[in-house]
Order: sequence, then C-alpha cells, then structure tokens
Amino acid sequence: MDYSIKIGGEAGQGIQTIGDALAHIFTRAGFYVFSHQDYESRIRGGHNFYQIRISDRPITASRNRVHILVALDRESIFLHERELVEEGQVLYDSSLLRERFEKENFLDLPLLKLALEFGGDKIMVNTVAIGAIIGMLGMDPEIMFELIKKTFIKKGIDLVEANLKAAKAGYELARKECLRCSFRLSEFTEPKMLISGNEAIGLGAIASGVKFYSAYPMTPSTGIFNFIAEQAKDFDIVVEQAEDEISAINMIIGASFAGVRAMTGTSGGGFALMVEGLSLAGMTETPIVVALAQRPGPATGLPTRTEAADLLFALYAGHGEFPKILFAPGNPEQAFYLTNKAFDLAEKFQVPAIILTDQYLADSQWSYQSFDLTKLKYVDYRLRGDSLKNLSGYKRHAFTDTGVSPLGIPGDSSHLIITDSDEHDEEGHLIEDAEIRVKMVQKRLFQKIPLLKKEIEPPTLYGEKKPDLLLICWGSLYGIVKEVVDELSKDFKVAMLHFSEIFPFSEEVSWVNLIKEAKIVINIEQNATSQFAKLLQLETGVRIKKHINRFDGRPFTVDELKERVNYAYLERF
Amino acid sequence: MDYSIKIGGEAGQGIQTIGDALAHIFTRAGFYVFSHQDYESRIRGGHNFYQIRISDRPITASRNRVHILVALDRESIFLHERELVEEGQVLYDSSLLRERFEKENFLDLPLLKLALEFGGDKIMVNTVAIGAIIGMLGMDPEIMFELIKKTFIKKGIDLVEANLKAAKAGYELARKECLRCSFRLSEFTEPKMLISGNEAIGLGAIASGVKFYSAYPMTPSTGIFNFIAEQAKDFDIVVEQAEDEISAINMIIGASFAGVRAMTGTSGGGFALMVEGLSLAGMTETPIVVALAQRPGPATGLPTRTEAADLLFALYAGHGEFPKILFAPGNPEQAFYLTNKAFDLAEKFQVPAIILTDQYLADSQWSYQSFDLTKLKYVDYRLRGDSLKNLSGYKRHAFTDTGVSPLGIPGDSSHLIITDSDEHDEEGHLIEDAEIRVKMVQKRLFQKIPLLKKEIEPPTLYGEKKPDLLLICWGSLYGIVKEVVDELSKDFKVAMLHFSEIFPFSEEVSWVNLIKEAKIVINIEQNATSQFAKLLQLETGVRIKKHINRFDGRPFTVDELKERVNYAYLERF
Amino acid sequence: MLTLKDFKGQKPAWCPGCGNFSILRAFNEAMVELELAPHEIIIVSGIGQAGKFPHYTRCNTFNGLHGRTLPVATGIKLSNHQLKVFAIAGDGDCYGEGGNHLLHTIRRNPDFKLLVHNNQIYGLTKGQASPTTLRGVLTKTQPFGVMSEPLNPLALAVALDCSFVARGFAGEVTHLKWLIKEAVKHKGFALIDILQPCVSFNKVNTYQWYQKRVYQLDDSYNPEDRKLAFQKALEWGDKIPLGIIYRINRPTLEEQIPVLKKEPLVKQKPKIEKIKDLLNNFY
Amino acid sequence: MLTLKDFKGQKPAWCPGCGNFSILRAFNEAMVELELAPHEIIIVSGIGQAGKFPHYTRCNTFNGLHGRTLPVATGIKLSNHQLKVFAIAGDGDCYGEGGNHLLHTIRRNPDFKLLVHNNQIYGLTKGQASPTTLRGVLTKTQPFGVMSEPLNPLALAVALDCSFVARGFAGEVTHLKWLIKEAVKHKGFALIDILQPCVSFNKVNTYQWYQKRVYQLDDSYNPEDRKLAFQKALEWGDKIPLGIIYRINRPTLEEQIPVLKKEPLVKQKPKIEKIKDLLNNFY
Ligand SMILES: Cc1ncc(C[n+]2csc(CCOP(=O)(O)OP(=O)(O)O)c2C)c(N)n1
Ligand SMILES: Cc1ncc(C[n+]2csc(CCOP(=O)(O)OP(=O)(O)O)c2C)c(N)n1
Ligand code: SF4
Ligand code: SF4
Ligand SMILES: [Mg+2]
Ligand SMILES: [Mg+2]
Repeated sequence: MDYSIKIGGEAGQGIQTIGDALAHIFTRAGFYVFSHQDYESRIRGGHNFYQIRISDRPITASRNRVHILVALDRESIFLHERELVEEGQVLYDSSLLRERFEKENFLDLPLLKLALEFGGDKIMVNTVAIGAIIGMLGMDPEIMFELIKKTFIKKGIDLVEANLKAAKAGYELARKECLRCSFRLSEFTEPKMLISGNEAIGLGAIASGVKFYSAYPMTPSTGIFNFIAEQAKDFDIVVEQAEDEISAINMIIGASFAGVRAMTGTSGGGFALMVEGLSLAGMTETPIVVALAQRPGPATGLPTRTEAADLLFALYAGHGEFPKILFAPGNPEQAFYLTNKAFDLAEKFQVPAIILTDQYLADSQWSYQSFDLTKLKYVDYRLRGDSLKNLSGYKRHAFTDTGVSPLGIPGDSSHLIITDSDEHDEEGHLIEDAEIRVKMVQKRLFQKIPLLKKEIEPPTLYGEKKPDLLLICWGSLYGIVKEVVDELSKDFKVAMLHFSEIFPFSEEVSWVNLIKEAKIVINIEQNATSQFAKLLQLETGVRIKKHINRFDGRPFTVDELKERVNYAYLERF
Repeated sequence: MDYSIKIGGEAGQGIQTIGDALAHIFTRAGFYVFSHQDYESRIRGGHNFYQIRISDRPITASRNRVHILVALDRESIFLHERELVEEGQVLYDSSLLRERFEKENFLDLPLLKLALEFGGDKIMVNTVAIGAIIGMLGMDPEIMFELIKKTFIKKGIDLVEANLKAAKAGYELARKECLRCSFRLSEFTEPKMLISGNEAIGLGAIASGVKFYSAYPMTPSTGIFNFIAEQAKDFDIVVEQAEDEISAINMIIGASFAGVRAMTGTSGGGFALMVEGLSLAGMTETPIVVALAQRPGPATGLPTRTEAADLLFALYAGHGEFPKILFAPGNPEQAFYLTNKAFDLAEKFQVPAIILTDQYLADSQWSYQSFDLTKLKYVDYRLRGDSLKNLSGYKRHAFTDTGVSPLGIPGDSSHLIITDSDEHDEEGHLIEDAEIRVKMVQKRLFQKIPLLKKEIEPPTLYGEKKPDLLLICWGSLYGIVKEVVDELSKDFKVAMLHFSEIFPFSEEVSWVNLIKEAKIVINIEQNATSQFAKLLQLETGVRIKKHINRFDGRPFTVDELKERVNYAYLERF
Repeated sequence: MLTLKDFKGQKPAWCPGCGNFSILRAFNEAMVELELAPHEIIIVSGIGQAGKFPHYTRCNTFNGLHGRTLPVATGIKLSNHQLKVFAIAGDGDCYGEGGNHLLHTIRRNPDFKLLVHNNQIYGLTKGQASPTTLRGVLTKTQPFGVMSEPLNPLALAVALDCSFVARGFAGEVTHLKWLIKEAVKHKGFALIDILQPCVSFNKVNTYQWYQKRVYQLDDSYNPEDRKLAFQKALEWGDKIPLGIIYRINRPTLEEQIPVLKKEPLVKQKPKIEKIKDLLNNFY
Repeated sequence: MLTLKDFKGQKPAWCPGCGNFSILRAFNEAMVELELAPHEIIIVSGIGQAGKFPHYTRCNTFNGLHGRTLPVATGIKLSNHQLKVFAIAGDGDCYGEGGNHLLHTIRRNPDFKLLVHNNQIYGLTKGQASPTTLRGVLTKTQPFGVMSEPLNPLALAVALDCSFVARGFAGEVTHLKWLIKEAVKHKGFALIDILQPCVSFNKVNTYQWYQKRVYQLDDSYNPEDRKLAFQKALEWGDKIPLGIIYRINRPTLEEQIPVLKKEPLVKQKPKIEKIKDLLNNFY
C-alpha cells in the first residue's frame, strides 16, 4: 500500500484542518504517514497544498504522483491534475468551484450542501470532505468518528453530533458515488505517532529540561515556540516573547547564566540579529541552544518556503573565534535526539549549540512506532547548592585540564559568579594582559574542541557498504535521498552518506575512504552554492565535483532527484 | 639612518600629542616614518605607548629595539628599558616620576619646570618634551618651530609664543645635557605625507565620491567617521551618527537607493548587528561599502587591540546566498586605492563591498612620497536625469546579459524604482514563483560573480620570483612580513605572497604554482585558527601545513616573526 | 490630472475584510487630492501585512526588512529631500522590532511621514501578541495571556516631542485621508497610528470594538499644548480619540544640515577634483 | 554585619574626578544599609565607562554587550527572582544602542533596578554625542553640532507607565543612596537616571553646570500623579528636579507567571520523567 492524497486550495479554506485530521486518522489506523506542506506568505487566498502519503512500511518523503486530489479551488485542478496516477481520483464540489468537470475520474460531491444539511453550518464542509476521502479510500470510518469525538468534545456534545453527521454523510455519499475508487488499504495495526520537525525539537528541548524559551516569531521556527508555550504550564517552563531577536538571545544568555537551560528559535533574518549574542555566549562560556529554521534568502526571501543556505553563515557566525556546535537533523526522530544532545553538549562544554532545520523539515510530519526515551541523556553539569558552597576559592573561568571551568549558580553560595564580554581572567574580571588572553583563547578553542570532537558521531551510511555511487547530503534531505537510494539500488551499488552532526566533525574519519573509493560521488544540497561540500573540503581535503542543487524554495522530490542523479551518472561517460 | 622613539605613559598624559607632533616633524624633514600605538580601553591611567620609527628609506613596520625612550611614568621604564639599543637613551623628568635613575643613558630633564618657567603652564610639558627629543636627535629645530606656529596660530599669538619658548627650552637643555647622544640624522629632503589606515580609507571614500556616511562609534573604526565628518563641509557629505549599527547600515542602504554613494564603518560587534542589513543589500542589489576594522573578540574582547579574526565571519555574513566583495588592504596606500575600488565595484555590480582592516592598520601611520590620483576611478553607474527619463519600460531588476540591472534614481523620472527584500520579479514586486526565483538567484550569483572575478587582481609577490620559502599573509601583515622577507633574503630564497583583494578570488591563478613549488610554505595570521588558509584551500584546493599565529591582541613584530619563521623552517629537518 | 487609476497597483494578498484595504484607499485618495504623482513619492515599508502596502499602490518602493523602515527612510530623505517619503509599518514592525528607530527618528525630526497599521497583533505570522495587544489576550505564544502593559505610541511620541502625532481608524476613511494630508502638509516627522482591524487574528479589537469607542477630536481641542496632548494620548478605554493629538514646529533634520541648503544631496556632484587639496593636508 | 569593605572590588580605571566614583560609593553604601550581601546581588552591565561598574564593587556579575543589559537582566530575574538584580548602563548604552529594550522592559515590569549613568556623552569611545547630549554640542562626529532633540528618559518612562522613575545626581551621594534604596524597596522595574559629570569629554554639563540647576523634590511633590509626573519630567533647564518623579504599583512580570508562583525557576527540577505523557499526545 502506498497512496498519496493532496489537498489543494486557498489559504484559509481549511486545507490544514483536513490534512491534519487525515494524517491523524491514518496513524491511528497504524499506517505510516508522511506529510508536507506548501504555502504562501499570506493568510487568505493564493495557492497552498498539503500532501499526505500513507503506507504500511516506513516512508520518508512525499512522491510526485497522487491518488486522491482534493480540490478546494479550481487552481488546484489546473496545477495538480497531471500529478494523478492512472487510477487517481479528484474530489471536488462543483458548487464551490463554480465549474463542472466532465471527466471520469472527477468525483463531484456536494460537500457544502451536505455540510449545511447534516452539520448545520458551512464550516462543516471540511468534516464532510474528510468523511468523503475516508469513504473513497474504503476505510473503516470508526477511527474517524473517534477522532471527531476527541477533537470536539471540549466544545460540547452538539458540535460532536453535528460533525459526526457531516462526516458520515460525506463518507456514505463517497462510498456510493465513487464507483471507480479501487483503493485497497492494509489491515489496521498498532497506532503510530505522528510528529513534525518543529514538534520534535520542542519535545527534545522539554525532554532535555529546557526551563526558559524566549523568541521573536519567525516562520518557519514559530512552531517550536508554539509547542513549548503549550507545554509551559505542565512542564514549568517560562516562555517570553521578546521585542526582537537581539533581546531573545540575550534573555536566554541571562537565564542560562542564572542557572537554567535556555533556548531560542528563529530563522535566517532573526539569526542574523542574534549573531552578536552568539559571540557573547562564546566569550562568557554560557551554554545556550539556538534553533535555526532556514528559509530561502537573502533578506526576507521566500518566507514560507524551504532552503538550506545558512550553513556557512551559521558556522562562522559571530565575531572573534569561539567554538560552537552545529547539528542538522534529517528527520523528526533525529531532531528529537539531537536537540537532547545539543543541550547536553552545550552545557557540558559551555558553548552555544545550533540546531539547523528548514521549512521542509519543520513543517513535515513523519510517523514512528515510538521514540526510545532511554536514549535521552540528562546530566546537570552545573554546580548547585552544597556542591558549590563547599568549594573553596571558586573562579568562574578557572583554567582546568579540560578547558571547562566550573559553572556555578549565582546566589547559591557566597561564591561570586562573575563573567565579562571583555577578555577576562579566571575570576571573570576584565583584563588587558597578553598572557592571560592567550591562555583564555587556548582554553576556549584548543582545549575544548578536541574533547568536543570525541562526542560527535560520524555520518550515517545508508545502502551499499562499498558503494560505486555515493550520494552525500545533510540535514532535511535525509528522507528524500534515502528513498532515492532505495529506488536506485536495483540498478546501482548506491549509498547515501548523510551528515546530521555537522560541526565539529567527528574524530572518526574512516568514512572519508567511502568518498575516495566510490566511482561517482554526488553532493546534493538545497541551496545554490553547495555549502556543505565546502565544509567537507575544509575538514577532509576531499573536493567533490558533482553537485545537484535546488534553490527555488521547493523541496526536492524523490522522482526529480532520482532523475537528476541518473543524469549526473550518465554525464560521466 | 633607522631610529625608533618610544613614548610611554598613562592615558591622558599627552603621549599622542607628543607622538603626532614628532611624526609630523620627521615627515616634513623628508624622512620616512612609521608609527604604531598600543593603548588600553580607558581614558586616563593604565599603560600606553606610541612608537615612531624614522629612516631615509621607506619602512613598513616598527622594530623591537628603541633609540629614545620617553618615559612619562615609571611603568614605561620598567616595561621598555630592555628594548633600548646600546647607544639608546631614556628621557624622563625625575620630578614627574618621583624617582631618580642613576644610569648613564638616562637623561633626567626638568620638563615640568621648564614648562612652567618658559611656557607658563604645566600643559606645555609636552612641548618641552618634543623640543628635548629634537634636541637629543641633534636635529635642526626650525621645522619644529614651524609646526608649532602652524598648530597654535588658530589659538592666538600668545600661545604660539609660549609654546615656541617651551620647545626651545627643552631643545637647548637636551643639546646641552645629553652628552652621550650620538644620533646622526640624514639630510632633509622632500617632505613626505603621513597617513594612517583609517585616514586612508576616509580619504579613499571621499575620493570615490562618498556623499553619505552613517555609523555608530566603535573602536577602532571611529577614526574613519572622524575623518569624513571633518571633511563633511568641504566635500558636501552628510554624516549621521546612528542610534545603533542596524540603523547605520539601513540608513546607508536608503541613501544608496536614493542615488548617492554611501558607506558605514564599524568593528566586529557592530558588524554582527549589520549582518541582516548586508543580506538586505544583497537582495535589493543596493551598492554599499562597509569598513570593518577588526579587534580581538569574541564579544567585547580586547577593544583597543588588534586581531584579524573576522575574515570568515565577514565572508559568509548574512543569511541566504549573495555575492559580496572583500578587500583587506596591507597599508594606507592600498587602503586608499582599494576603498576606491570597493566603491567602484560595489556600484558597478550592485553588491555590498567590505573593507577589512584591524586596529593595527587603522591606527598606524605610514609615510609616502605621494598617492597617484590618476589611478583613481570614478564612473557613475547610476541612471540619472535624461538617461533614465528617455528609457522606455524601466525595470529595476531586469534580467540582462550581465546580471546587472539598470540602477535608476527614484524621482528623477516617471519611472518607478521598486525593490523588495522578498524575492521579487524584474519590476521589483514580491513573488512566490519558482521560475523567477531561480532566474533571480542565477542573476545575482552565477551571472555576476564570474564578471566580478575578472576585476580582481591576483596577490602581490614580494621577493624571490621562484622562492623556496614562501610566506603567505593577508591584510595588515603586509608591512611586517615585507620587512621579514628583506631580512631573511640574505639566507633564503624567500618571498611574501600577500593578499589584499580577498574575495572573490582573481581569475588569474598562476600564482598557485608558487605555493605548490616552494619548498616551505608558511601561512601567517593575526588570529588563532588560520582563517585565510581555509579560504585559500577552498578556492585553490591547496592546503598549507605550517602556520604562524598571534592572537594576544598585539601585532607581530618583525624580529619575533623572523625568529618564528626561522624556527618553522628548521622544524622541517 | 491624477486620478485613483494612477495608483492602481498589484492585487492585494490581504484577507477579505482586512482593515488595510481602507487605509490603502485613504492613502491613494490623499495622494490624488494632494496632486502627488507616483514618481514623486516613495514608500519604505517593513515586513508584515502592512509591509506589502506599497506594492498595492503605485510609487517608488523600498520594501525592506521587518522593523527597519525608519532608518531606510531617513537615509532616503537625507539623500533626496525633494521626494515625499512615507514609511509604512505594522505595530510589530515599528513598535516591536523597530522600536529603537522610532525613538531616534522622532528625535531627529526628518520631514517624512510614518503610518503604522496598528492591528494590535502580528498578522502575517499568524496571531502572536504585538506591543499594542491588550493585557490578558491569549495567543499561542502567550499561553497565560499578555502580561505586559500595552505600548501607548501616542504618549511615547508626545513624551519625545514628536512634531506631529495623530491617530486614525481604518473604519473612517475620510478622516484618515484628511490626517494623511495634514501630515504631508506639516513640516517634520509625523506619526499616524492607524487602528486597523485584523479580521483573521484579532478577535478582540474588531471593527465593532473600535467603532463603539472611537470619536473624532473637534476644533475645541488644541493640539499645540503638550501637557494636554499627553493627557489626550492617555485616553484609551471606553473612549478613544481620533485626530491630531499633538503638533509642534521643530526644525527638521534636513534643514539643519548646511550641506543640504543648496539642493538635494543626490543632485550634488561629488567634488572629486578637490581631493588634491585634501591630500596636501597630509604633508 | 556587612561593611563597605565587603564591597571593595577591583581598582577603578575611571578618570580621576569622574562622577562614576560617587555613584559607586552611593551604591555600596546603599547595599550595606539594605544589608544585601555581595552574593545576593547581581549586576548586569553593558559596555562603556558605566559598564565597568560591577568589577569595582563586589557582586555576581554579568558584564555583557553594549546596549544589552536589560534582556540579560530580564532572563536572570525570570530564572531566579530571589536575586536582587541591578542593570547598570551608560546613556549611550541604554538610550542609544539599547533603546528598544528599555521600552519593552518598562512594559514588562520585572522587579529589577536600572541605573543609567547619564553623562550626556559617549565616554569610553572618546566623546561622541549620546542621545542625551544637548543640541548644538560640537563633537568629532557631529561636525555641525547635535541637531536632534535630546531624549528625555524620564518623560519617556512616564509615558510608558514605568513603575518607578527617578533622577539622581552623582554630586549628591546621600540623596542618590536614598534613591537606590527606595528603588530596591519598591516592587517593580525602576529607572534611576543619574546625572554623572564626565570630566574628560563633557565640557558642557560639568559638576558646576549641574550643581547650579539641580534641586531635590520635597515631600509636597506627589509622585503618584502621572500627569504631574509628566510635567515634572519635562522640567529641564534652569531647574532640574532630583528625586522620585513617578511611582506606581503595577503587577510585576514574575508575579504574573504561574510557573513562578511556587519557587524560583532555578530551584525547580525539570520534569523529565513526565515526557512519556507528552510523547503519548503524538499518537
Ligand atoms: C528579523 C525578523 N524577525 C521576524 C520576522 C517575521 N515576521 C514577519 S512579519 C512579522 C510581524 C508582523 O506583525 P506586524 O508588524 O504587526 O504586521 P502585520 O502583519 O500585523 O501587519 C514578523 C514577526 C521577520 N520577517 N524578520
Ligand atoms: C555593538 C557595539 N557598538 C559599539 C560599541 C563601542 N562602544 C563601547 S562603549 C560605547 C559608548 C559609551 O557611551 P555610554 O554608553 O554613554 O557609556 P559611558 O562610557 O559614557 O559611560 C560605544 C559606542 C560596542 N562596544 N558595541
Ligand atoms: S491577517 Fe489580519 S492584518 Fe493580515 S491581511 Fe488578514 S486581516 Fe489583514
Ligand atoms: S571618560 Fe568621562 S565617564 Fe569615562 S571615566 Fe573619564 S570622566 Fe568618567
Ligand atoms: Mg500588526
Ligand atoms: Mg555616557
């Protein structure tokens, strides 16, 4: 089983409501789900879509061809009809679209009429549509009914009833009318969890004990803020919307200095404003975590679309020289664990950690059996209460064997915790002295970085162990490239080398041989200048010659990428 | 002739007054002068010095050993006495230092007493000191007298008289008392010009037609602001101190959009705040010039000292991908011409240009015969008045063969000049369209960069044409490494490869062979992580293995560097 | 003769019913009545729903960064003071991200006009609290409701001695048009805070909410009295005054800069030939 | 018993005669009299001469970036509201670079105290105009003199309904000490603008200049009246009032956050074990 459903229409028409409900129904049925969204920078109108893929085996990307196209406007038909598979169906309501399409695979259902008749409100049109899609798929509607009950019960029994009726009406009419619907779903199994990249970061942060989150809203990072704010009460987290990104990063630095784990999230433009603060965290050795959800630039760019073009900017962000950690998870699962690792390492080494995602990963939803909570790490590296009190002669920036100084909590004892954005001595007082300066630089850079490198995992190899064709990628491309490898593995000895722990590079470098030994190496990036390949060259000396780039704000699709890889392979001859 | 004079003391004691006066007296006498300063981040107290070197041939750096040490406090003696050459002399006033030193080469003159007696004011102590130093050197005092007249004439004839008397008293007493003074100056020749890095940038900007300068004060860039502000009236320039660096860069973007050449200057922390604006300039294709005078970081670091550690930060600064120009002049002369080139190329290609200097270059003074004004370029690339009016169908971001679109002046005609920080179409209106996006990225990056590369000069080779020992450096290290090459050329086939047009790299790459063919290549940088070597590796594939770094906030000295190069050379065996 | 047609721009991407449409109409009508042609005016805008404004009329346009309208506009005005410069911003844009520039632009008093589309919410980013959102309002990022005192832009402006301070309402187009015209006629920096219903995200400050409360100041009100103006600026609750709250004559930035006395900077050719004299100073 | 000795810090690098010395004394004496031990207090400072302050007393210290004292202090206060938090900034620091944070910190009303060492000049960077420099003052970067209206921090604060607004003078140490103590006793955000002669760079606003003009508000003045406070805040010229200009009770940020009701955030262990329940929400 491998079906894709696309819901298209204007912003504000309820695309997201329908899509989210379907995705949840499917995961509850135990199917694997993958969804991604495409939307414009406007609240009403324009053209948006939500694409859901379901399968009985794990899936990691959307596909080009769709089985059901739900058209909430005419534009959706013009733009997406050609994506239909042969047995594909279009669901629409001619009264809404003000046009009838006399085609065999077009199912014209009076969604609005049913909504008014059974639900009593035109807003119920979404519920009718959900029912109709479930009907078209020939799926047992019970899970849908349950979800409706669960969703609306807070709003009163009447609304539950009305929605149930509306859904049922859609469901039944679709079963009756869609004569050519021939979809066959697998058996229901264990429910799966469904989680987006943004949610996974939020969840990872909470699982790492984040206590303070401050940010300024910026697409596509706002989902993290929303998620953490929603949990603020249950998890005793302080969230504060800052007046600007400069304030956000300085607030979390203050919070971390005071003794709590703190985080912010933003996108490229906001990150640009945080860069001075990043340098401050570097100098004061204050652990912080920053989520940088990329979108196409420069400047405002395409604010609701995707790109991964801030890698080198993030890597070298901040004036002066100080270590930082860069992670770029490939999926929500990695996002969850890497957020945890970012918090752990940031605090262990007292450096800023950046989690790089992009709009594609931030908003796409993946399904999993579960996350393994035993893999989480929580060590409190701070000196609190008695362990601080009993120290004699505390110095915040003391020189030590590891370069890591004791991180005390101000106010917890009579020891004073002092730090400075100026170069400082061990106590934290500002200095002009050349010798101390040198030792401080050595401590921050040369002592810590080798230790940090020991903590970093090498890239993930997926596919052939000794590939002829090696596809290199990083961050959110994981799922797409993985499916490409699956498809190409019939014809090639192919593998993907995926980087999620981007910087510093791991000590373990045996994988470099894979690159040197493969017949063809192709670097794939969601940007125009192949930034990761540059970093790879710097760290390993290996220069990759073939690159596939996409930078129009849309994610690669599996089919397109497969073709481009094929083409790049052929070019060799 | 090659003498060094060091004036040491507390901030506020007049070190700068004495140093500046001496430097000017020497250049007027036709000597070549080099001066550099070392000061703390405070207004009074602490320890500062001003070092002046004079010679009858061009010199490009300070030397370790001094011939005259002027000690305005005791600290200066403790710290610098050991730098004296054998025939060296210390000038001090035991009444000021409250201590007498019974050493043969210590000249104790009653500077303060003479100031009160002949000048009538203790402030004249500096003038007495200047006179004394000229006396110690056995130099004809006429030039000094002239300079005093010129300096004080605005303040009234009385002050001129008093200063003349004070200078003369110092001069005569020194001639009489300094029995061991055996300095021998060369004949006076044509006066030289004396100029600092900051002044040279300011001069270059004015020579390029800068009409708008906005900045927020930040050491060591403030000298540029001061210089341009001083000329504002004579050259019809608007200068505006901004409330912060974000405002400064946005103001100059506005000014440039309105049709005038515009510039800002800052240091690392302020530059961090400008990074979003840089990306805005990139997206809107607005030409701007930014002077980034580096100092040691991270964060506030050592605010009055030197370092060159913002190269990669500047290179990748700004979210999203857009071209920029990076120049790092090696001396005031290069600073002058490269500032001119930065303005020219920024406007020609409608991209931001960054001039990287550092505190060492910003504050050090060099002397020259003259600057050749015929080498300056001024082409107005903007469409003004009739040439805009007569166009039909103007589009600000039109696609063209070169990727460069017509840069019109808003208000000059009925054509509307429209631009957007969002991705936009040829007219400048915001879009969501994938195809236009791709073409715009191609225009900004892939069309312009190759053309830009054609304008860039390859690095400068100094020394052997086919060196065994090649010293690579960039920016302000030029003068120091040049003197090292001169000294080492007795023993080695040695050369310096100096980079001042840092990015993009020139099309001409024959120099890469020098690196490949030299027996030993040493990369020298005023930072801890050898940033330029990374860029070099990225651009040429060549990885340099030997590095000499200094990052304590003080500039390399010729003698130290020579030794370290020798050592690195020996390490080979 | 200019007509509204001359100001017909791109198709707005705003939600149907959005208060921005009325502001657009008021602006276009004001331009027509002031007989300002599109090429004589320039709009600098930020990012947000309000930031899209210049694309929907016709004019020279610099649609810059979120929060940074004012410095860009200042740079433009100082470089060409013959242009009629408008800055158009959202409440998040101007009072949040760009708050610092507001303080200092008021102090500088350049002769351009700032229109703040104050919908008391972040529209484009889907409904977070802005600096003017009322206490207690719940949003996804204010899970316990807004706790900060809303920013009173008019009181702030009066405190900084802003040369023209006014409040308009998107629901009163004729009055708003008049305000815009008055601001243009006034010499100096003008702030017009415009109450603008956001039908998608602000469910508290709706058309009805505003309509019930707003009233127009009449001739008996003297906007030249700073203390009175401060009191009037504090009036917010059952009654919300519309009109010119404060107006004073202060020298503009441009007119104080000697360099700009002769003609706009952009018309002044650089004096490159004089560089020789400057070079001589270094000897 | 605490004594002044407990607050003896590093040797100040200020110029002899600088107003900062008196502020340091007033602060240290206030701490002794309030019986606050060094480890109970924390000073967040920016960059500038004022920014060096915490090194010259003894306390927990975060000497951060130029202009960014307030957000750091807010982050600290929210994470540990038992600490006595002070933010110490220069006039350039707080009213220039950091102006936006001032607006929004006043709105939030966290219970910490801001001391602005207002020397009406940029000291550390050698004498450029600050936002409070008077019109006409010539500096190297204001070659035609300052053209902007000086920022009136007190009027601004009153306009934003700041919960405690005061002015002190480095030349009146006892009064300043009293102000600091009053501010500490007051619950809510406090701004104390301190007139601080800079003997090296401000040749206009000297000790004498201030001494001739300042006077202390007496008991007849009622700082609870906002309109009166605004008028008082505008008083600047021949007479310059010192004292508490405005004081009002407003809920603090910390006390409105439910999470902070039990105990300071830093004392609350993360509820990591509850993550399982949260994970279940995703099914
Ligand atoms: C530096 C930066 N931070 C955040 C954003 C994201 N952003 C875009 S619009 C906006 C707020 C919109 O609110 P407002 O300014 O009130 O305008 P409105 O949409 O309500 O008209 C934000 C936070 C951005 N574009 N740039
Ligand atoms: C982002 C940034 N911009 C500029 C500076 C340079 N700088 C340091 S202190 C200062 C101004 C000092 O003036 P003020 O804040 O009034 O403090 P004062 O020295 O007068 O006490 C400036 C501009 C900086 N450190 N950081
Ligand atoms: S979200 Fe609000 S402000 Fe934005 S267009 Fe819609 S109604 Fe207008
Ligand atoms: S420069 Fe001014 S503010 Fe700074 S220490 Fe000296 S007198 Fe004080
Ligand atoms: Mg808004
Ligand atoms: Mg100051």
